[in-house]
Amino acid sequence: MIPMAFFKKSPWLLHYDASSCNGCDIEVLACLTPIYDVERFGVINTGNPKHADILLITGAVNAQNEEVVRNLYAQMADPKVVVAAGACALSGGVFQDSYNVLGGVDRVIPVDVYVPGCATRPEAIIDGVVQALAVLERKAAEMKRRGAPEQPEKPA
Amino acid sequence: MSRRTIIPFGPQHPVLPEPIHLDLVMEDEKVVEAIPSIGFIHRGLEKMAEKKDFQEMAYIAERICGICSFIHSMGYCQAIEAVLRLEIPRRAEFLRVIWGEMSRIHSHLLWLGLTADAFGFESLFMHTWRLREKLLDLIEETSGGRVIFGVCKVGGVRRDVDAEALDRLLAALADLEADCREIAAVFARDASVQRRLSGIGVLPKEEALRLGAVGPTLRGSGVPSDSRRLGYAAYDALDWAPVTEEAGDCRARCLVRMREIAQSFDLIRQAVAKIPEGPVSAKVVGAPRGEYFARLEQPRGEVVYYVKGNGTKHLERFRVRTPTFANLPPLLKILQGCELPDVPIIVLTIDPCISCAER
Amino acid sequence: MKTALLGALLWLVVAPILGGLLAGADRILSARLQGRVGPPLLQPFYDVLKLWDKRGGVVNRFQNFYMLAFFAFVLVSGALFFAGGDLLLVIFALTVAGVMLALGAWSTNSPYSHVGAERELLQMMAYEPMFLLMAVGMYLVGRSFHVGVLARAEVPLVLALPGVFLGFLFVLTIKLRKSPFDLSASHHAHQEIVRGITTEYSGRGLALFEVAHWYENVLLLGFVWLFFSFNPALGIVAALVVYFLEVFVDNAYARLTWRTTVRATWAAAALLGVSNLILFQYFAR
Amino acid sequence: MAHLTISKLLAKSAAKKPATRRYPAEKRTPPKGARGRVTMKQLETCVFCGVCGKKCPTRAIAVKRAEKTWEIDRLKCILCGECVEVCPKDSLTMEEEHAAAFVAKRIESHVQRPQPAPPDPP
Repeated sequence: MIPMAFFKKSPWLLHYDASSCNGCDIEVLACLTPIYDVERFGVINTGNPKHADILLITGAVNAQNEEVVRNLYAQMADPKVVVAAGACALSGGVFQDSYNVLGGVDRVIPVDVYVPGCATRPEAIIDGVVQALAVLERKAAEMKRRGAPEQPEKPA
Repeated sequence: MSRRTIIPFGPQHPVLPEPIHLDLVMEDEKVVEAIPSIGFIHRGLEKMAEKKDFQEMAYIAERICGICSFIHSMGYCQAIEAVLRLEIPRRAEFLRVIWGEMSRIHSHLLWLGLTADAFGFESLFMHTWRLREKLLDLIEETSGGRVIFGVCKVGGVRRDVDAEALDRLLAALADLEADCREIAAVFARDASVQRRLSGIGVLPKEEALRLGAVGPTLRGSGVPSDSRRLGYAAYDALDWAPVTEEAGDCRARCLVRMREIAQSFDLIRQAVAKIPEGPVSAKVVGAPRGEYFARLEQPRGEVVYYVKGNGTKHLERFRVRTPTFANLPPLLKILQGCELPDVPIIVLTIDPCISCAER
Repeated sequence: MKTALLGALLWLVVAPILGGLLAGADRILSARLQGRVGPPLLQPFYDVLKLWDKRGGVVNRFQNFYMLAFFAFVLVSGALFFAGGDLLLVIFALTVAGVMLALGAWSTNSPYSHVGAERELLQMMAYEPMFLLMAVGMYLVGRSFHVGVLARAEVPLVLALPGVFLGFLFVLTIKLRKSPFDLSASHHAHQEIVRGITTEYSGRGLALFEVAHWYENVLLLGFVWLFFSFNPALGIVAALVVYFLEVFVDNAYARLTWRTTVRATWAAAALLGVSNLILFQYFAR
Repeated sequence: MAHLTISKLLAKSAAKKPATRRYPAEKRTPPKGARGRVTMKQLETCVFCGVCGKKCPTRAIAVKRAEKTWEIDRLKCILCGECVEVCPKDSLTMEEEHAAAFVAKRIESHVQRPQPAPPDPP
C-alpha cells in the first residue's frame, strides 16, 4: 500500500449546473482557463462522475434536477467531496422564494465546502477547492482506516 | 435499416455546461431525431414578479442568465420605465449601450471558446477565454461585477463611469481588439476548423424564418434582422448596420458572431465619443400601471419582456421570451441527419442559454 | 538471448517512468502553448496513484479483465520489441491490445463506451495499413522482421524510407491519442462521448489504462527510434522531437471526424507509404 | 483554408510568461468598486433601523433592534449592494475582497456593545 495519499494532488472535478443562472457556471469554467488555471493543482474537469473526486455544484436544486444531483453524487466513487458554489447552491439565493426551487444543494446531498458570492469569483472557487482538498484527504484517510466509506448522513 | 440506438445527451455532459437533456435517436453515428426534455434549470422566475417589489425584480431579472445578465436587467428596466412613463437621463442610456455591448463581446468570446472546445480545439478555447478575461477585468472595473454587473436599475444606472475610466476603457479595448483579430483569423481560416464548421447544420433562410430563429442564427442565414434597429437606449444615435452571412451553416453563424465582436468594439467607441454629461438616474415615483412589451437584442438574439402592472409595487404579470427559446425549433431541425461528432457543434452554434430558455 | 531478456526487463521497468514523465512534460508544454502554467511534471504519477487508492466501481465482471488483458498485451508487445523480436508480432500484439480495449468498452452498457469502442476499431482500421507498410518497408531495407536485426541495419532506415516515416508520424497521432485524431478517447474530456472507451472505468481500471498508455507511448517512440537506429543518440533525440511535435500538432488542430480520419490516414499511407516502397524497390534493384 | 494557423499564437504564448495569475500565491487587488462582500464596517454608528434587512432581496440580513444585533447570512447574500446604498449611517461597506469559502455553515453576527453615545445635542 502506498503510504502517501495522492488525493490532495490530483483532485478531478465534476461540474454540474443545478439551476444556476450561468453566472457561477462560467466562473467555474473560467477557473480552468489560462488566467486562473486550476490545472496547476492537478485539477481536471472530467465531466464524468465515475472519474471525479470533487463535485462542484452551482445553482439551486429544483424539482426536476433533484434526482440528477442525487444520481451524480451516487455515481462518484469514494472518497468524494461536494463543493457548492454561489448563493443559489448555498441557499437558493435570489430564487429561494420561487415555487420550483427546493433550496440549496445541501437539501439533497451532503455539502462539504460552501463558496459564497453571486456570482462567485474564480478566486473564491479556487479557495473553495483548496479547502475541499483538505476535506478530501481527511475522507481518504478515514476510508483507508476503516476500509469503508463514511456513510453520508442523510440531510434533513 | 440499421439498428436504432438512443444516446442520452445531458443533463450533465462535459460539452454542455448547462443542463439540457437530448435523447439522440441514432442510426450508427447519424442522428435521426433529437428529442429534448427540459426543466432542469427552471426556477419559476417570472412568477416571482408577483411577490417581489418591481425595483427589486431588476436583480432577479438580471439573474435570468449570468452571461447576458446586463441586457436582461436593461430590458426589464426599459419595460418598467415605459410603463411608468419615466424618461431616463441620456447619459444612462449611453452607459447602458456601452455595458450592453461589452456584455455582447464577452458573450460572443465565451461562445467562440466553447465552440472551439466542442470541436476539440483545446488551445483555441484557452486562448479565446484568455482574451475574455481581459474584458471581464474591464467590466469589473466599470461595473463592480465580473459577470453579474448589477448596475442597471429602474430609472437609469447605479453608478457612473468617469471620463478617465472611459479613456482607459478605450485604450484597453483597442489592445483587446487586436488580440481578437488574431483569434478570429483562426476561426475563419484554419483548415481543420473549416472542416468541422462549413456545411454543417445548414439552416436555409426560409426555414430560419419559418421556424422563428432569432439573432446570429437568423443573421447567419442571411436575414438582416436586429432589434437594436428599433433604436432603444442610445442605439438611435449610433451608426451601424446588422451583420449577416448567407451560407446558413455553422461557419456562417460563427462568422456573424466574430464580425459582431468587431462591430461591438466600434459601437463602444462611438458611444464613448458621443456620451453626454449629466446625471445617470432618474427618481422613480409611483408604481407601474399598464403593460408594455420591450424588445431588445441580446447576444443570442431578440428577447422580449412583457410586463403588466396594476398600480401596486408588485407586477401582475412578467413574461420573458428569450432567444434560445426561439432558437430551439431550428436547432432540433438542423440536428436531424447530422453526425454524432457534429451534435455539440450544432447545439452550440445557436449559442444555447438554457437558463434563459427555462428561466 | 541475454541482451534480449535485458531489453525486455528494462522496458518493463523504465517505460512507465519514462512514459509518465513524457505525459507530464506533454501537459506542461500544452499548458504553455495555451498561455497557462500547467500542472507539475509528476502530475500523471499523482493521478495514477490517486486512482489506485480510489474505491473502484465496476459495471460488470469482464470489464476489468479486458482492461488487464489490454495492459498485458501492451506489455507483451513492448517486451517483444525491446527484446529485439519480430516486428510483425509486435504490431499484432499491439493490435490485440487495442481489440481488448474495445471489447472492454463493449462489455459495458453505456452508449458512450460503445461509440468509443466503435471509433477505436475504426481508428485501428485507419492506422493498421500504415503500420504494416512500415513493417514491410523495414523488411525490404533491413532484410529482416526482427527488431534486433533492424536496429543494426547498415542503411539508415529513415533515409531509405522517408515516406514511410512521414506516414508513420501521421498515424502516430492516432496512437498517441492526439488531435486531430483523438476520436475514441481524448485526453481532454470535452467530447461528445465524454471519455469514450474509458467512460465506464473508474479507480484501478482507469489507472491501468493510463499506465498502459504510457507504455504504449514509449513503444511507439521506440518505433521512431528504430528509424534512426544507425545512430542511437540521434534516435532518442528524434523520438523526443517527434513527441513534442505531436504535442504541438495536438494543440494546433481541431478534432476531426472518423470519416476524415480514415480517409486522411489511408491517403497518407497510400501516397507516402506505398509510393516510398515502390520507389525504393525500383532504385534498390 | 490554411493549416496550423494558430501556430504563431501558440509559439508566442510558449515564449512568453504564462498569462496565469497564480492565485493563492499571488493575490490580485480587485479594482475599486468591485463587489466582493458586504461587511459591517462601523458597528458603533449602526442604529439598527433595519432598512438594510428590509431592502435585501434575499433577506440575507437580519437586524434585531432590541438585542442590537446585525447578522448577515453569506449563504444568501447576492452582493447587490442595496443594503450599502440604503444605509442611513454608512455603517455598511462593500469590500472589494471576496468572502472566504467555509466548511461549516454559520451566520456572521455583530452585536453592538457598549451602547452608542447619544447624538450630540444641536
